[in-house]
Amino acid sequence: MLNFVESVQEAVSGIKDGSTVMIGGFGNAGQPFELIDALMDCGATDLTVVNNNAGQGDQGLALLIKEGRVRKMICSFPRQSDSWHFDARYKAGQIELELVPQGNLAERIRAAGAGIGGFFTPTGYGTMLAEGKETRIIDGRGQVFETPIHADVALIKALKADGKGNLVYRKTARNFGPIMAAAARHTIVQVAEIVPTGALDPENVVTPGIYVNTVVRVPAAADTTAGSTTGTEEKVA
Amino acid sequence: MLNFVESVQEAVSGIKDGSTVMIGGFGNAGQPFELIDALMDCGATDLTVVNNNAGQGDQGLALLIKEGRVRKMICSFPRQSDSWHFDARYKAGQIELELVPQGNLAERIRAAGAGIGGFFTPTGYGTMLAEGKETRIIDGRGQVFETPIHADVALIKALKADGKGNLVYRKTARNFGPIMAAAARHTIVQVAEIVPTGALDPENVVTPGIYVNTVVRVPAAADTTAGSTTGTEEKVA
Amino acid sequence: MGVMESSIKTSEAPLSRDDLARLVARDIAPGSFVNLGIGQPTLVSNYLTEDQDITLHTENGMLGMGPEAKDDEIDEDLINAGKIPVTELPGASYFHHADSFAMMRGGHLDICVLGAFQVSVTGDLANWHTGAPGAIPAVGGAMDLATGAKDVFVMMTLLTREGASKIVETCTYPLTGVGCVTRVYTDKAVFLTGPGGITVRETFGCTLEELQELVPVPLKAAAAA
Amino acid sequence: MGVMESSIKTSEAPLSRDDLARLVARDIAPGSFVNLGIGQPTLVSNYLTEDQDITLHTENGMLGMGPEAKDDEIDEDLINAGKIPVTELPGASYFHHADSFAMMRGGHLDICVLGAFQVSVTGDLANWHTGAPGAIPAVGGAMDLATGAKDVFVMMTLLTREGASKIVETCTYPLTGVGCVTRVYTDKAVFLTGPGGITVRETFGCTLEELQELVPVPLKAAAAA
Repeated sequence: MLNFVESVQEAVSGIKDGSTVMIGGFGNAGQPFELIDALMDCGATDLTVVNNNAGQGDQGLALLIKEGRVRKMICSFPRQSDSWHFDARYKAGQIELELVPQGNLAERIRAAGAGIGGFFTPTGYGTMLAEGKETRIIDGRGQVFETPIHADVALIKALKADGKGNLVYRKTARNFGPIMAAAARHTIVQVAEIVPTGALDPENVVTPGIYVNTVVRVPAAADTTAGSTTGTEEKVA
Repeated sequence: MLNFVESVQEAVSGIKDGSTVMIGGFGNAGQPFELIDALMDCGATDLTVVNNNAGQGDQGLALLIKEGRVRKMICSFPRQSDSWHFDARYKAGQIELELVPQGNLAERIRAAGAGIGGFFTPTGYGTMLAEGKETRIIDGRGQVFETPIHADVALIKALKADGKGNLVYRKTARNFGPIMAAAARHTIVQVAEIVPTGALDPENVVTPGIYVNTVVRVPAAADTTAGSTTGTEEKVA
Repeated sequence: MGVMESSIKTSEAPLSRDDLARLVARDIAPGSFVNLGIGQPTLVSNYLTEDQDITLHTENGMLGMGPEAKDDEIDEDLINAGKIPVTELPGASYFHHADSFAMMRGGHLDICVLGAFQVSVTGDLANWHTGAPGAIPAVGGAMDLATGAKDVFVMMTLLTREGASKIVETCTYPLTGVGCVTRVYTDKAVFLTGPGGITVRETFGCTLEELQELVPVPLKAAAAA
Repeated sequence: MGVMESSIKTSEAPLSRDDLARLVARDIAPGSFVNLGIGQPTLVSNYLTEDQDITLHTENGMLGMGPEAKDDEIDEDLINAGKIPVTELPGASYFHHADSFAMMRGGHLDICVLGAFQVSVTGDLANWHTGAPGAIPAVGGAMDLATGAKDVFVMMTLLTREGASKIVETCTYPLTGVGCVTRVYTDKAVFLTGPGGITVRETFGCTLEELQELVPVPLKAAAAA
């Protein structure tokens, strides 16, 4: 069921200890900062987090890791110049890391949403990231068996939602949003704007409302992430 | 390489005997009728055709089958009230049929475009359509191993192309177009309209031009398939 | 069991196709995402109310399908899985075939309603192929719907024209899916399938004992909700 | 071989990073779809000409990427895989991560240009991880690009700071992909990999014999095109 809530606190209030949480975003684009902050405040711990990275600087996911709330990271690119909180926890053996090539991460998330039990891919074949995994030669190419990544909750950011929960995104902020929305049992979306049902062109909906459970409006901080020059067109309802 | 041609005859002229040809469309929606007629006229034979159906009435794919040009059909729903040409060839043992559940058809086509070597799906498990196929139990569910369907050529129909070959579709005519475009080595598209590069909003492109090789304009017969009330929005370039 | 059986008889006569469609419609929870199969299940859409706010999916690539198109609403680019021209409701969305079937196969539809030749005591479904020699098979999206939806409702007459029960111990027709059916709506009764076998939620125009005489698998009344 | 080697020496000095980027850019066929990796490969974009009509892909979800954004062009929703603000060209398109990587993994990109720690004589690539004890690994899209693109070009200095050849018999660093590299552009030479081993297309500031002294795998001059 779809519901619209008034605050990010309310949006994340159902997240339980031990949950697997997907968090959208690549760089700052599409990162649901306010939802991550609310997850920080709500106290849920022992989390498995799925994100492309493992937190940067002293904010968002990095803080969750610093505070010891993340048991395991599933990601493709944890090490960055400012990933010091992850680095410290990792070197201390206090956080588990499942390192996944970025395309396998995306395809495994997509597989979860699409009901695929597993798939073979050439990516990673013959590398240490395929160690211990089933492999086979298909059409002359070595391939690795990869399994879906499901989640209890997804936290994502979109540009607009309509009354049915249909979503559109903005530029490269789309990134993991659509596939995480489909892979999680409960998808929580922060949007810059909520528009009336009928205001999004059905041809241009990127995430159909069937994949959305909770919507909360978080106005953009400035004019940088939303505004009159958005790339999505609207019909008058 | 992308090229724009003046006629459907020119568009299909490179299709060789023995090719695997994907043909888009579900019902009349999205069927590239003019491209199929041109394929009929160009004489290519011994074809393997991938389509949801196996021809209807006395037109298009049905005529190709009638004339004995199709060696094998890969489809989900061959039998219809007016599929008499397929029925006759099939009963005479003159055409091979690979019957595929519709979702497996779509996912196998998608897998080809996405470089997936094969996948497990619960669809078809325990049925005669899984006979002879590898199966395994994943997370307690029986699943069947399915392989990608590649093609030499795809014939599809879209609403508009821009100068880069980016495509938008119209309503349920979208159906197989995007996934066939990605699965074929050479994708031929008939569009109602060619618009300047920059006239399609980058947020709303459905098939990026990377998947398109040949574009031919075939004006819509009447106002039923294109016109001023289309569902796709345009920016002024 | 006498008391139980009278308590589950909710009409004096077997249900018409329309009455059955109305019953199925009533049983669909508000806000559900639903796929209605071709044929008898399509009737259900006539009885969904606006209050229910049901979103209909059609597997050729659309959510938010409206009623059948009439006259100048007809648009050959807007059809349902049965290739019938339909309409679009506010809040609709279009997507390609792989995305549409991913939606079905990924378990996102709450309910699909399908016709059937046979349903077994363990919820196996046979609805795509008679298996007759020489018959040309055609499967479409039946197997994807049967294995993908959270709940699979079957709508059918209980008996064949020859009077044989379509609820069977083991399907003799080729299977569509294994153990996938959760409810069976028929003109004579509503059956629930589950780990404990088949239970009867209500009967129409017959008692549970009369129903048992028609059906070759053990029936019991469902526990009251 | 004396004649061959002088014929492939095309500059008197080793190439600068910019000269090398210019050379790679010149070698990209018109109309190609290209992904430029983070670091040195990014320089290539400075030398692509409008006539070439190259479309750049960035794996976070875009085709038709334009130059780095400056000043008021900067938009935090429009970045490349290196998280640098970029711009959008006419004819661009956006897509989600699974669609973007499907494009890479499905063999649709004509060329990707990557940096490397090592390339082996059979075209194995090592570019993601030093394998040093305690190093935190990070792979990103490197393996997808290496196995997915039709042609994988490597751009690197031929020698490490310590003077060791990065073209090796067998990679000692953890692999990114097996047998995937088709060309290696270095400051001292352009190498082509193939079933017959490594051939040298041209040298910069050294003869083939001088090059051979630096590289521990057998080199021969490529047949003239």
